[in-house]
Amino acid sequence: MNFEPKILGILCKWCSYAGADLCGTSRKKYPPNIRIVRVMCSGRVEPTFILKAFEKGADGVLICGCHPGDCHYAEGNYKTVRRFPLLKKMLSQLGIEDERVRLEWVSASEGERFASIVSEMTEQIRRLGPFSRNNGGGNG
Amino acid sequence: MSEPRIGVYVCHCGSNIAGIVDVEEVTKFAQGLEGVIVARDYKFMCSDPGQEIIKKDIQELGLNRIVVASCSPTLHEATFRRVCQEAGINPYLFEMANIREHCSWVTEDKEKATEKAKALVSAAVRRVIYQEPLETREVPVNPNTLVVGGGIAGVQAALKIADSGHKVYLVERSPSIGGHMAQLDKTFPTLDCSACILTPKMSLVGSHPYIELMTYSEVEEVSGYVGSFKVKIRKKARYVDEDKCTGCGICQTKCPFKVDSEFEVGMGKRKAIYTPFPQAVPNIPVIDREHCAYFLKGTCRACEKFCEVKAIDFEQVDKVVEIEVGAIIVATGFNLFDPTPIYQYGYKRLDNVITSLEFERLVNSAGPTGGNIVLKDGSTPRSIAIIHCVGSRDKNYHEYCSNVCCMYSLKFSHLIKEKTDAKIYQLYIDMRCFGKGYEEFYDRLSEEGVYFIRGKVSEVTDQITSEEGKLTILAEDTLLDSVIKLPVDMVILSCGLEPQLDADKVTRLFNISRSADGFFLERHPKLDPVATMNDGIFVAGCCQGPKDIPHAVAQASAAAAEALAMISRGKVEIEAATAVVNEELCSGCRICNALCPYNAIDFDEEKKVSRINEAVCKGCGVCVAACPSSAITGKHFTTKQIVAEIEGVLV
Amino acid sequence: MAKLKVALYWAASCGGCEIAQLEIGEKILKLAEAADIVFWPVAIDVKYKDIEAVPDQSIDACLFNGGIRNSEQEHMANLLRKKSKIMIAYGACAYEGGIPGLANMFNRQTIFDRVYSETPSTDNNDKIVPQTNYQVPEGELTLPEFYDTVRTLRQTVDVDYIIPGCPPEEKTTWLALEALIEGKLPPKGSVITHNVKAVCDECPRKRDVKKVKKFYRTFEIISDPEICLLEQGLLCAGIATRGGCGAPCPQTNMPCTGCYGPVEGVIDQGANFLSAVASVIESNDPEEIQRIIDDIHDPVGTFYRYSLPDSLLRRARIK
Amino acid sequence: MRKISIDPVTRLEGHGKIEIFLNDAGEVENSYFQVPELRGFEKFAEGRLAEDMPQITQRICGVCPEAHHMASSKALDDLFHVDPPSPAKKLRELLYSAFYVTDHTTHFYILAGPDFVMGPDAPVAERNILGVIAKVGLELGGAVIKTRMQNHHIIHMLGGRAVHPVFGLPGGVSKGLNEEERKEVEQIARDSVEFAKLSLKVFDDIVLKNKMYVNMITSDAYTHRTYYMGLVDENNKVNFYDGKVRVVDPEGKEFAKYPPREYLKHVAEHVEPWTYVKIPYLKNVGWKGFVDGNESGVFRVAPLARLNAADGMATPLAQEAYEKMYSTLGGKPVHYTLAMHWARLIELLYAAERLMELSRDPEITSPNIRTIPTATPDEGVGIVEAPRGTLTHHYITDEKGVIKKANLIVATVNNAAAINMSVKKAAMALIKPGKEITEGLLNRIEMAWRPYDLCLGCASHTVPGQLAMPIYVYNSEGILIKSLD
Repeated sequence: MNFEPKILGILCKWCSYAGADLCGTSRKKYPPNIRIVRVMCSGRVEPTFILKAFEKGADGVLICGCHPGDCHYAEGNYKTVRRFPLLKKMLSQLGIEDERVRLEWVSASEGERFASIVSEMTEQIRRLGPFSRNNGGGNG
Repeated sequence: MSEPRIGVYVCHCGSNIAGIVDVEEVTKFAQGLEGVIVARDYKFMCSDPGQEIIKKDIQELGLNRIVVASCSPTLHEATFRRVCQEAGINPYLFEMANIREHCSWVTEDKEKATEKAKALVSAAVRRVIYQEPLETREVPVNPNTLVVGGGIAGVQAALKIADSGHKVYLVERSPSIGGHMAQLDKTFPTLDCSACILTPKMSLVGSHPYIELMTYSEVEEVSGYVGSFKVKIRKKARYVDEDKCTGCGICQTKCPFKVDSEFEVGMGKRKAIYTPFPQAVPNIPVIDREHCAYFLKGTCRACEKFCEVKAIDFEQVDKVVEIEVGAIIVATGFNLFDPTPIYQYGYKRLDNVITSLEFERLVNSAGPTGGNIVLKDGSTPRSIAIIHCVGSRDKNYHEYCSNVCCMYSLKFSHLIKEKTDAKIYQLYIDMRCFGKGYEEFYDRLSEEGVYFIRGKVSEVTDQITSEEGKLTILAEDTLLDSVIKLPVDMVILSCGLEPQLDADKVTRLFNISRSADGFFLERHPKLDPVATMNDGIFVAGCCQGPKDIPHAVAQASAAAAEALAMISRGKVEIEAATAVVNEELCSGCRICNALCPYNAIDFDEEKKVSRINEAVCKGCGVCVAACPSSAITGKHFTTKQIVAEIEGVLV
Repeated sequence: MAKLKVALYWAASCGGCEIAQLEIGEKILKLAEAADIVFWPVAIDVKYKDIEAVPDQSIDACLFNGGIRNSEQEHMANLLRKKSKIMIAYGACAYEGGIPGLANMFNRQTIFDRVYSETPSTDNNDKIVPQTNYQVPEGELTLPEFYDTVRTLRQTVDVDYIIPGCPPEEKTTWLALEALIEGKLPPKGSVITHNVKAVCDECPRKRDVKKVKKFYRTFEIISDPEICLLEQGLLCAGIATRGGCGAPCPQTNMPCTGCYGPVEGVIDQGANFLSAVASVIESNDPEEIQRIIDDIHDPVGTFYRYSLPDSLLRRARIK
Repeated sequence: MRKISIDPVTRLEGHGKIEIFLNDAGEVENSYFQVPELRGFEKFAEGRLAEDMPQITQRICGVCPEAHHMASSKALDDLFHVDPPSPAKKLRELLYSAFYVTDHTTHFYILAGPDFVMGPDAPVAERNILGVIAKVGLELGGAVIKTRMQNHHIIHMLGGRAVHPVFGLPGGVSKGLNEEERKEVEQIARDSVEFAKLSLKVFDDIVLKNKMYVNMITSDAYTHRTYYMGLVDENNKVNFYDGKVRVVDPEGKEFAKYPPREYLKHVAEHVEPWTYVKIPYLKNVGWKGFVDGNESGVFRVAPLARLNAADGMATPLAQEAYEKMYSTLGGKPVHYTLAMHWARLIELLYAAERLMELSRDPEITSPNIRTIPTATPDEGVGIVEAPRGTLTHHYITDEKGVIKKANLIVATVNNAAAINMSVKKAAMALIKPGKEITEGLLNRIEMAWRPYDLCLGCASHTVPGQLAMPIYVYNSEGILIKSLD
């Protein structure tokens, strides 16, 4: 089937967004399924953003931040490191597959890496099929 | 919030965007979005005529929000914000959709690229509706500067600033400024005498009207923020009245107690009352309580008896002074790697295995041997091995290259050649002679008949003795690809440079960070090499990473320039997109308190709410995302704005 | 001024809300002066038919408690909305789905399987399950249709006001009724409580900077009665829960479980609670962090105890 | 073919309804008691933390949350293999006794009382608490309100909240009692004992001294010979909080006596397609349909059943009252459904006396109220006597104490079969061809199930005693001809 996943990307301004920019300037191609939103730091990402994305029809969410230790704000991404696993644990409890939500470290120099992450994730989600609030039954 | 009147401008960027994205269609799409008054496309929005279009529309159509769909904001956000400002719209009411780097340049499929561009535009449009005007705030800059560390870097920075007629506090923890450079003999590659070029600078510092020198002092506390730091400095008791002391030195001659001299790295002695070295600045001795007979036994006071100006004061106590400065330059230097743990090299175990710094003193005419290169038994060595990369480029100790060892090792061979006819072996991994005149120096030394052996030394032993030497070096010659045994009389370990042992304490003190190697982290390795993550605090010299004197001096001058730039402007802009606590909603749960990397959040015990010091806040938003009450707003990245953007990209 | 006409109704709830309404005690007389309770199946013998008969908008206010679990409740919600000028969601179940909303982790099939076949005391070899229409020899019996998903009142009909709590504390109930009686209701959509701030604002425990190395379960420790429970490693929802209750649970040495719903303006209570809790984990080492959150065994039941149907995801996905 | 119809009629009402079908002759053919609601706690308990059960499961019923809270806390003690310190157990029982006082008071005066005080034929408008107060006097009315308020206060004091307390934990309780509070409790207990005594006197004066009522109580329309179940202490005395489950047969002989853990050997649940509630019966007798007698597994719970299943009451005054009831009604067991009201008042007295004992217990103010569990949790069963009958909570967890399976047999539900039967029997006795069906008549049918103090808050979630359980009467063509709702 030719299902085109919608993937939300939330990227930190300093490393990952710049990495995605580099990806562009060096004309690396990756699937257009990802839509990028910029935040100052991956530590700004509220779990609400990810849930909101699914509510609004995203099929996957990719969070990118500076590598641990490289955070522009010294430790912002470590807060992400704390929140993300707990959020993932809850999402899996709610039946959301692991592949749909990813956290990756992408530095400003890793345009290549960004492209491959996006391509890989797009394929994985294409295989999973669309996200839907499936209640497994017929009614309500 | 006034009814949004949005203008959307889609850039062709020549064919960069238009070649893939159907800009006309994107423009048509934008036209249909809620709140959009006008949508246009143009060849180059960033060009003057492009900018004119926006200004004209703002004036004629009364637009109050602008979206430009073009390249990455890192390129032109500033440009278009300026355009808005000039046309009378607050720059924060502008939003950019990146349809080049994130779209046309990374996608081949024209249809999908156009779809994506639409999504990005709709996101920007929805977001901009919720954006609010922000004022970039400025704070005044206190014209005084604090320089921490009196090595060559600190000295250089202090002088540069002071010469411009601005006050500098120079704080050094040892009794004299000068740092490691004062211990060196000659300097590579020019071989001019270290003392000769350093001491004039030191005495300048000592006498400079704009420099307040605080030696034997340490920074204890730093508060405030860029432009107005408050710093507490502890002046340790010298037991010598600085105002009375004439520096005659009689006290030192009369003092009956001898102690190993730190300056001579244990190879020479000093008294219990001492100045580290003859050219010390200030030339005022200190009494070292640990070894002073009076402090130990309660008797002696010889120095006091002989001091004509009555400068000795056993009653002196530490003083804590508080100063206010606008900028701080941290130049706390390095620590020489201690090779004792590398057992197989025999340091401290075998006679005549010495460190590079010990050799600097040994070869220094003002040093313990008057500059004679001798073995422990007083005889002159006939062969000397210099082992490179001791503690550097070594997974077990420091992975990084210490930058200077190759060059000072070469310098050593030359100095040895000058004074003895000993055979010299350089055991190196790679020769790194990258600086100006360095390679030439290397060539010159090769001609002087120094043996260069490429290979890492596996062991230094005194078990295999032979005619030619008391020590034997076991190493692999990777060029000959054979194991070699070198009999030598003396082994010099070219130790690497490592962060000061208390560097972590210093990072906490100044709230700056360290890179993986433990040296202080600059804001950007290339474009911002002296600033730190903490505005108004700069780094210079080896505390930021191993470097030779010219680089340390250069960086110090750069740091001085940074500080002076702030001073001469008189004010600094601070982040406008900060976080603020809504006290109407804050329950005082204190979740956010420990999260701020800049300690910008404190708790009001009276009102039981948390508060953010906007002057210190950098707007990372970590606290915003953590607040369970959503009581913290991250300006320009509010939850409303980001959620609107998310809804927008997912249309 | 004419007496107000007030209706009270319950759907998928436990009856605790009715008790809470009775708990206003002597104030009930004040209410009786100002309002005629035209419909209150608990206490007053008025028939549904009468309600269907009254003109639309003729009831001034309806206090509706309980979530929407089946077709009958949905019907009544719509009926009462039609008849009432003001629709008030009373209590956690009507507001957010409440604890019965945790059923959204499953669906009708899995619930029926458990209740009518798997439970060890059940004797049901012929796999009988209740039918919405069933022919007995004497005629037909009907039952309402049981839905897969519990919905909140707001997801079913337009709601004007919310009175939170499981059940609402007496003072909260009265705050709303008084406003109703005196015609001093806040703007439409308001959640009516004494406090817009989180429970911490009302909690007498001492609070400090939060750094948590281990999360404990209520039975694992005897907590210090003076200090913030979260600081002691107990997952107290007070930080993420609207106040107005007076923080009774922390004062009984038990963590708040979040029954008053999100703080004013919060999009998703559970998400905020989760984010805050994770943020104060005192470690930057992924392995250690993983070990620490391994002690949180039921994130959904912890962070969405009362609010799963009202959360952004509303329910678990079932393959 | 006569078509009787009583306004109002609606098919949507009710969280419990009764359907009565007449045959061509106009006699009662059959009747059905339906519970049209389910929330599935047994399912969504899965994945939750065991220790959250006392708070989660009490949302089954906001009328008797304390009962679920206790059953659940006890199941957790068993699950975690932990024995709470004796002060903790006493505190639980203290709160529980206070709850019993409020609950039995509510039922007798506000829900059941009107039938007797005002008489079954009194107009609906008067058949309510206000009517009762008017008749028995404001003083008693005030005492009713006061007793409820005071005992609710005790629940609030210990449990933290008036509805849905939060103090039960595996191994104990979260909050203790200080001396001032204890004094307060003691005072309330004293008042409550007096109130209970007064209530029994009221019953004596108004009911027992009225021939018509006594005849009604002992009439066949309101009689069923069934098994009875209740919790008893080591002396086979009635106990609400703890002990073994005892079952007696219609002759009053002990049929079974078992610890909570063995409940599955004795109780099973039957499923009917026309109601969401399951119908428990005695496994070792078997399901024979909605019939009584020794051969049918149908059993009854709640006050009368508890008294029938026990050998007496553990407190002196209650024991007196107990003996009086049986001597008056001709010995044990008593099969008269309406005697349930009397039994309830005897229990009210017991609860008040027990409250008194506990409030004076030297241990009651001890700070030793928690034992921290150390063993690995696996499986636990907790049984208490809810006012409406034997309440069973059964959990199975993983080694972390996360619920894998849960099973609940809720108090009221135990009477499901009996209620069906009682309604049918009353209907058959009262609805006769050619005889007009008056409201009083239908109220007499209601009186057949009201004694069970039907808590559909538990079965589904109605509040007990309200007229929210409508009665529908259908003719032989299945056409609704009359209803009382």
